[in-house]
Amino acid sequence: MVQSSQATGGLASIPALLQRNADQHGAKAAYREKEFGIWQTWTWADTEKEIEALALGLINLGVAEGDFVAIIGRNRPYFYWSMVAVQSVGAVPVPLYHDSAADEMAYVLGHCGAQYAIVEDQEQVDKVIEVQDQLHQFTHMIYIDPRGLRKYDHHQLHQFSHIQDQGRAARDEWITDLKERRSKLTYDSTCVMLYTSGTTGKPKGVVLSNRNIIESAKNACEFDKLNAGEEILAYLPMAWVGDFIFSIGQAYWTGFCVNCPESPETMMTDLREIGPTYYFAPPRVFETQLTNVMIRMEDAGGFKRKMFHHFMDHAKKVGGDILDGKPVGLMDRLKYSLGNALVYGPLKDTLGFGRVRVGYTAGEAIGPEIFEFYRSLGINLKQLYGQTEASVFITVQPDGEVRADTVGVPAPDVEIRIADDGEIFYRSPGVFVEYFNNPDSTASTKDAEGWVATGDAGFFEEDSGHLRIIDRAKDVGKMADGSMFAPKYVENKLKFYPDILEVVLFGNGQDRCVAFINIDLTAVGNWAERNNIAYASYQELAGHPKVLDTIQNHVETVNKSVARDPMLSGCQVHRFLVLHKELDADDGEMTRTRKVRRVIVADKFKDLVDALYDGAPTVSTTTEVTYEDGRKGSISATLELRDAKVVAVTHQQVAAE
Amino acid sequence: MNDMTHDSYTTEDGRTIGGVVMEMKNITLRFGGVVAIENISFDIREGEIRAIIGPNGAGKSSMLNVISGFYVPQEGDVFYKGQKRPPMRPYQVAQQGIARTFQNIALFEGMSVLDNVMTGRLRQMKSGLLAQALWKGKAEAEEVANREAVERIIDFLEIQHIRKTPVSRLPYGLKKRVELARALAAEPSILLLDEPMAGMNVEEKEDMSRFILDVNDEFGTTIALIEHDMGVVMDLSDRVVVMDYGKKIGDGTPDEVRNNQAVIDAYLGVAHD
Amino acid sequence: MFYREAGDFKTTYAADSQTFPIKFDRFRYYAVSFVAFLIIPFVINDYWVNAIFLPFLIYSIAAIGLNILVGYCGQVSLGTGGFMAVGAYGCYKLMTAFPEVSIFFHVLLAGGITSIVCVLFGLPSLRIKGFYLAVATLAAQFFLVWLFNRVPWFYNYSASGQINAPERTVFGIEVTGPNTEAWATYLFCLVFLTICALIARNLTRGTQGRTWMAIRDMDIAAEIIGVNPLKAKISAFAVSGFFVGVSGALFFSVYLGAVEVGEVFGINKSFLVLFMIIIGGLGSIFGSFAGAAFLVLLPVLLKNVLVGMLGWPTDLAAHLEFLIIGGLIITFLIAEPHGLAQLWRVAKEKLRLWPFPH
Amino acid sequence: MSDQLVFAMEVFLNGLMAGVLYALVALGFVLIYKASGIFNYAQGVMALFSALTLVGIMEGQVPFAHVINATFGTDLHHFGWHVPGFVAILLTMAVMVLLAICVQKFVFRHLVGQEPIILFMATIGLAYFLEGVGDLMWGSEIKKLDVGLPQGINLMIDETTFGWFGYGFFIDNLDIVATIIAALLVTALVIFSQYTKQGRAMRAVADDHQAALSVGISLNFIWVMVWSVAGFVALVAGIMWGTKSGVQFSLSLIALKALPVLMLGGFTSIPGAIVGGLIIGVGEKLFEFAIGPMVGGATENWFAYVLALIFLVFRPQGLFGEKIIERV
Repeated sequence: MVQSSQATGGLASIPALLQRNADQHGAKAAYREKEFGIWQTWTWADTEKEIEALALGLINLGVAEGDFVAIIGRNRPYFYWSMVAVQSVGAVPVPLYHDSAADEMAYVLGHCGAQYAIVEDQEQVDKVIEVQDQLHQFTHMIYIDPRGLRKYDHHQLHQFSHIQDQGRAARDEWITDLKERRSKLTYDSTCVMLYTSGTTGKPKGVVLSNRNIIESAKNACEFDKLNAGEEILAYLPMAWVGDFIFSIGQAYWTGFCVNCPESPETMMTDLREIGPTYYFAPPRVFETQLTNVMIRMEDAGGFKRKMFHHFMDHAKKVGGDILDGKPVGLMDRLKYSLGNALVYGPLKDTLGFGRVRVGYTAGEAIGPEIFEFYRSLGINLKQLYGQTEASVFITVQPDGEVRADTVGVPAPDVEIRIADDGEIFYRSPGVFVEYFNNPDSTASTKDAEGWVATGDAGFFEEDSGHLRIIDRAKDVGKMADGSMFAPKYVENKLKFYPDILEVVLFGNGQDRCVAFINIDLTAVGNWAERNNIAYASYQELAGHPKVLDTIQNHVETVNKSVARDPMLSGCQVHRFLVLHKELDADDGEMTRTRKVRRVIVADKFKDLVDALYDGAPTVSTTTEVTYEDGRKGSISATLELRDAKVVAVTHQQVAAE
Repeated sequence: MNDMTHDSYTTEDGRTIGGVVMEMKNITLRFGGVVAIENISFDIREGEIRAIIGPNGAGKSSMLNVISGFYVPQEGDVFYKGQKRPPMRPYQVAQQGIARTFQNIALFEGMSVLDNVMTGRLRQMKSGLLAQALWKGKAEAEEVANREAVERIIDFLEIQHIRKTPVSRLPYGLKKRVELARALAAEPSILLLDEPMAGMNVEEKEDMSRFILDVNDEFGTTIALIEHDMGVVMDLSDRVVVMDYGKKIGDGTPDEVRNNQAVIDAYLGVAHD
Repeated sequence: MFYREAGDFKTTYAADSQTFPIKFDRFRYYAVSFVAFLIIPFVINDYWVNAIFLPFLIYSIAAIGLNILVGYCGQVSLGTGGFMAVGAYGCYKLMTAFPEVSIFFHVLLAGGITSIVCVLFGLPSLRIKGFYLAVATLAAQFFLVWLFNRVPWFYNYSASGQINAPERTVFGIEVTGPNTEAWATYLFCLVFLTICALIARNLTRGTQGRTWMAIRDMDIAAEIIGVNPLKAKISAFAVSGFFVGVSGALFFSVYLGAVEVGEVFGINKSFLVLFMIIIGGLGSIFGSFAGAAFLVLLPVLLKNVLVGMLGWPTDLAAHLEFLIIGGLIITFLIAEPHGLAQLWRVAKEKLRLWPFPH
Repeated sequence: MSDQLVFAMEVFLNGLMAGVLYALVALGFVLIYKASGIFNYAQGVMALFSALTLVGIMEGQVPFAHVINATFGTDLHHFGWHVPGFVAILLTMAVMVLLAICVQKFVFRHLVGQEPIILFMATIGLAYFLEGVGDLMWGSEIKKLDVGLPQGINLMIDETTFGWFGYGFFIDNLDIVATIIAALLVTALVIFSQYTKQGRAMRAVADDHQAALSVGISLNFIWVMVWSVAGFVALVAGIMWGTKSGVQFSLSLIALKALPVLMLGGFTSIPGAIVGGLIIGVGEKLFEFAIGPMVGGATENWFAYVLALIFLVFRPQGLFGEKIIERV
C-alpha cells in the first residue's frame, strides 16, 4: 500500500476535495434538504462558505487538532458540514447513532474521549447532559434546532448558527490558522472514526484515514462510472460507514448532490420527489417495500391486478436478461416495453426508482425473489460485500454479472484470500488504520501484511469467480454428528418469506436444529385482516394457530431445500416457536444495524431453547422489555412449540467424506 | 383609561410576564332575556397563559366571543393595550392581532391544510387585486414571504406530512392542530383557544398541551384559553378565571383557585360531567 | 400511468405554487395552447367557428366569471344573462360613440362597466344569503333586461329596438360586422379567453382566492379570523362581473352581431351558464372550460343526429334537446355532484398512482 | 272622489286577485321547501305541464303524436273523443301524482344529503326535462283551455261600482272565481298542514329528518305526498292562468313571479307566502299604474324582485322568519 495522494492529484483530504469542488462545480447543487416544504439547496460554493464559517467557529470555540467531536443526529446537511469542518480544523469526527440510548452514547463518548458534540435538538442535548457527569473531558455542545433549549444554561451550550456567526466574525483572527491546519492534513491523517456496533461485546472505534476513504470512494466511482450529475438520498444512519462513503467519500470525490429527507414520515414521498440516480438500501428496506407493493396491489381492481401480475411474470422471465444485455427474442422485448409503459415504468416512478442508474444492497443476504423483482423492473440493483474495516468495498457485482446468491468479484485494488477453514481475508487501500485504543483486537483482526479477517466464511465459485458467503465464520459450527452448522444460511432462506421478519437458528453441537421466529407484523397483520382474524397485539397475532400453521409450512419447505444441499442438510429445523416479542435493538437483542446478537438472544431466552430441545408442547415465559421512552416493563406469554417435518438425509455421510 | 399596570415579573420557569395587555371591565352580555355573562371583570397580562374555566354553560365561550368581538356586550368595556376598544366588526378585532381557534373546529373544508394556514396571514397580505391578477412583483413576493412564515409554523406544529392534504380528510386531532396553526400564522398578540382539548384522547391532549406551552415559550405569545377539563388547565396556565352561571367566582393562580371554596363547591362538584 | 414524477422536485416556493406544478401537466398545457393558437386558426371555417368555437370561447369566459362568484366565493347568482346584456350594450354604446378607439378597449371597458353594475347588485349579498340572494339576483336579471328593452337610449333609438354591431377592426383586421374572417374572430376571442383564464387562475391561487373560499366554506369563521366580508364579496362580484361583461360584449359584437336583449340575454342564459359551471365543476377553472364545451357541443350534436340523420323537424329536435339536457343535468348531479372537474381530478389521481389503486 | 283614486281602487282589487294566485304558486314552493329543503324551481313548469296535460286529455290528443309522426311518417292527431273537464282534471291529477312518485323515485332519492344548491340545480334540470316532455307529448302550440269557468266582465260589480263612483270597475269573472278557489285552496292547505296527521308529519320532517324517522314517519311517503300536493297546486294554478291567457310557455314564468313572494314571506312560512303574495300583487299593479307610464311600462317584469330585494336588505329573514342568531 505505497500509494500516495499523487494517484488522486494531490487531493489528500476531504477538505481539499471540498476546495476543488467549490472551484470546479461552484454553481452546482451540493446539498439539498426538504425543509419548510421545498428543497432548500446549497451549491458547492455555498457549502464551502458554510463549512469554513463553522470551522472558524470551532477554532474560536477552542477545538484543537486531534480532538474528537461527536456528531449526533439524523441525516442533515449541517451534520455533513460538521464532519468536514471538524476535519478542516484537524480534529476527528465521530458520528453516533442518534437513536441509541443515553448509556450507549456514554460508552462511545467516553471511549473516544470526545470533548465536543454537535447534536440535532433538545432530545439529543438532554441525552448527552444526562450522561455528562460520566464524561470528565467533555466540554462544549452545539445544537442545530434551538426549539425548547432557550432556557438551558448556555455556558457550554451553543447554537449551530451562532457558532458559524462567531466564525464569520472572527474570520480575520482565525482564517490563517484554519488554512494552516487544513494544509497539514495528509493522506494518512485520520478522516473519520466510526464505531462498529459489533454483534458481540462493546462497539469498537474504527479509525479510517483519508487514504482509506478517498481511495475506496475513487475506485467505487470509477467502477460504476459515477459522475457529478448523480443524485442520492441520504437516509441511512450517519454513524454507519456506508453513509459516510456514499454521502461524503463519493459525493466529494465526484461532486454529486446529497439530498436529505424532511422527516422519517415523509421519507418515501421525498424519495419519489428526488428520484435518486444512485441508491443504496439494506435488504430489509427492499423487502418492506416489496411487501407494501403487493399489499397495495391486493386492493386494486381485478383487471389491474391481472394486468400487473401478467406483466410481472413476463418481467420475471426476460427483465433480468434484458438488463444484463443478454439476447432476448423480439416479441419478448416488445411485450416487455409494453409492460414497461403500463406497469414497470409507473411502478418504478411511484416507488421513486424512476431514475436509478445504479442501486446497491448489502449488509445481509437478500431474498432471490425480492432481488429478481427489482431487477426485472429494470432497476440495476446489485449486491456488494463489505464492512467498516474495509471502508465498505470488498467485493462488488459488475454490471451484467449480477446474481442473487453471490456477492460479486473483488473490488478494484482489493486482494482476497480464503483461509483453509473457509474464512475470508482481504487486503486493500481501504483497510482501516486501527481500532482506537484497542491494539489487541487490532492485532487479532489485521496482520502485519495488512490482511484483514472478515469473520465470514465463504468460497469462490470456480466458473464465475464470484464470491459466495456461507455465514459468519464464528457462527459456523459443527453438529453433534460432525456435519456443518451454518445458521445464517437457513435463517436467510426462511427470512425470504415476506411474513417472516427474523429467525434465530440454534443447534451448534446439538444433534438437531431448532429455531426462534419473528413474524412480520405488516405482512401477517394484513393477511389477518383479509381473513378477518382479530388480534389485539403482536403477541396475540404471533400466537395464533393459523399463523403457526403457515409458518410451519414455510419451515418445512425450507427443510426440503436445505436437505438438497449435501454440506448443510443437517441444519434442517426440527422444532420451532414464534417469539412473543419482536427482537429489538433497545433490548440489546440486535445491533443498531439490526443484526441479531445470537449469543445474547440465546441466553436471554434460554428457557425457550431448552423447551425446544426437551420436547415440551408449550412453555410459559416472562421477558423484560424496554419501551421507546426507556422505561422497562415485562411481558409474559405461553408459547406453543411446533414440530416441523424434516427430510431424512441418506447421502449425508457420502457428502461428509 | 390608561392605568396599564407595568409591573412585569418572571415565572419560576423563567418566562417574563409583562403588563396588562387586555382588560375586561364589568362585561354583561344578554341574549334576549337570558344573561350569559353578568358583570365580569378580569385582565390578561402580556406573555401569560390565562385560563377561563367553568362547567359547561358557565358562559366561557360567550366570554371568548366577546373578546374576539363576535358578541357585543350590552354593558362593560374591553380595553386593549390600554385603549378602550370602540365597537368594531370581528374582522377588525382580528386585524388588531387577536387570533382564535374554535371549539367545534371551523376550518375551511374545501381547502388544503396549507391554504387554511395561509388564510391566517391575511393581516400581512397587502397587495391589491390588480397586482395579484398579474401575479407579478409585490403580489408574488408577498405570497412567497407569507409562505415562508407559514412553513415555519407548519414545521413548528409538526404537520409537514399533511401540508397538501385537504382538511376534510384529516382526523379530528390533526384538524385541531391545523386550526392552531392557522391562528398562529397571524402572529397574534393574543391567542384565544376555545376548548383546545375538547374531544381528544389522553395522548392528543398531551401533545396539544406541549404545543400550547411551546408556542407561549417560543413566540412569547399571550394565550387565553377556555377549557372545562380542570386538570389540564391547572398545569398549563399562570392565572385562572373561574366562571359559573355567567358569574366570576374565582380568579388567581391555579393553586389559589384550587383552594378557593366557592370554586370547589361550584365547580369540582360538576367537574366530572 | 403517463406521469413520471421522480426527480420533479421544487426548490422555490414560486415553483411550488405555479399553475401546473407537475411537469407532465405543464407540457400538456403548452401543447394545447400551441394547437389553439398556431394550428386551429389555419384549419377552421365559418361553420366550425360559429357553431362551436366562438360560443365555446365566449361561454368559457362567462363560466369562469360565474364560477369565481358561485364556485369560489359561494354567492349564487341567477343574473348572469342580465350582466352579459350590460356588457353587450356597454360595448355597443362605446363602439358607436368612439368608433376610432380599438374594439379591444371597448370590450375591456364594457367589462369594467359590467363589474360596476354587478357590484351594485352584489351589495345586498352582505345581508342576504343562500337562496334569498339567488332570487335577489333575479331582480338584476329582469330589471336590466327590461331596462335595455324600454330605454331607447341604450339601442340608440333604432326602430327595431335591436342593436347591431358596426364593422370594427384590430390591427386593420375586421373582427366585427358582417364580413369577418373565421380565424380573425376566433383569435380575437381566444386572446380574451386566455387573458381571463390567466387572471382568474392568478387570483384564485393566491390571497384573493383563499379569501373567497374562506367566505364560501364558512363565512362567520372567515370574518372572525380577519376576512373583511364586504371586500371579499364585492371583489368577487367585481371580478365576476368583469368577465361576464367581456363575454357579453364578445357575444354581441363578435358572435351574433345583432341582439334583441329579451331573447338573447333572458333568464335562460343565466341558467345556461350556471349549468355550465355545475356540470363542469364548481370552484374549478378547468371545470368552467369543460362545462362550456359540454353544453356547447351537446346541442350541436343532437341537432346533427336528430335533424341531420333522423330528419326530424327542428322544433321537435329543440324540445327533445330540452328534455335531454334536463335529464343529463339530473343524471350528472346524481352521478358526480362536483362535476367534470372532479371526474378529471379523480382520473388524474389514479393515473399518478398507477398501478396502485390508492 | 277623484278619478285617480277610483282607478287606483280598481287596480288595487285586481292586484289583490293576482296576489292570491301568486300566493297559491308560492305555497307550492313553501310546501316542498318546508318538507324537503328543496327549492323547487320546476314549480312553474309543473303548472304548464299540468295544463298541457289537461288540455291534451280533454281534447283526446294522442300523446307524442309529433314524435311518432316524425319517426314513422304516420299522421296521428286525436283519438277523436272529448273528455269532460271534471274527469280530465281528475286524470291530470293522477298524472301529477305519478309524476311526483317518479320525481321522488328517480331523482331526489338519489340526492339525499346533497347541498341545497345541488338540489336546486336538480329542480332546474327537472324543469327543462318536464318542458321538453310536455312539448313532445302535446305539442308546443298555444292552446285554449276551457273547463267551464265563467269569463268576461262581471256586470254586477260593474253596475254597483258605477252606481257608487260613476265609474264601473272592470273585474273579470274568472279572476273572481280564481280568487275564491285560490283562497279556498290556501285555507285548505293551511288546515291540511296544521291539523291533519300527514300535515303534522310533514312539518315534523321539515323540522328534523332524523327525529321524524325515529318516530316512524316514512320520509319517502311524505316527500311523494308533498310533491303530489305541489302538483295539485300547480294544476290549479295552471287551470287559472291557462284559462285566462291560454296554455303556453310563458305559463312557466309565473313560477318566477312567486319567487319574490317567497323572499318577502320567507321560504318556510305559509302565512308569509299568502301575505307576500298579496303585497306583491297589489304592489306591482299599483306601481305599474302610478309609475309605469313614466318609465315605459311593463314594470311588472321586475318590480316584484326589486321590491323584495330592497325589503330583504332591511329584513334578511323575510316577513315572518324569526331573527337568525349566528353562532360559532
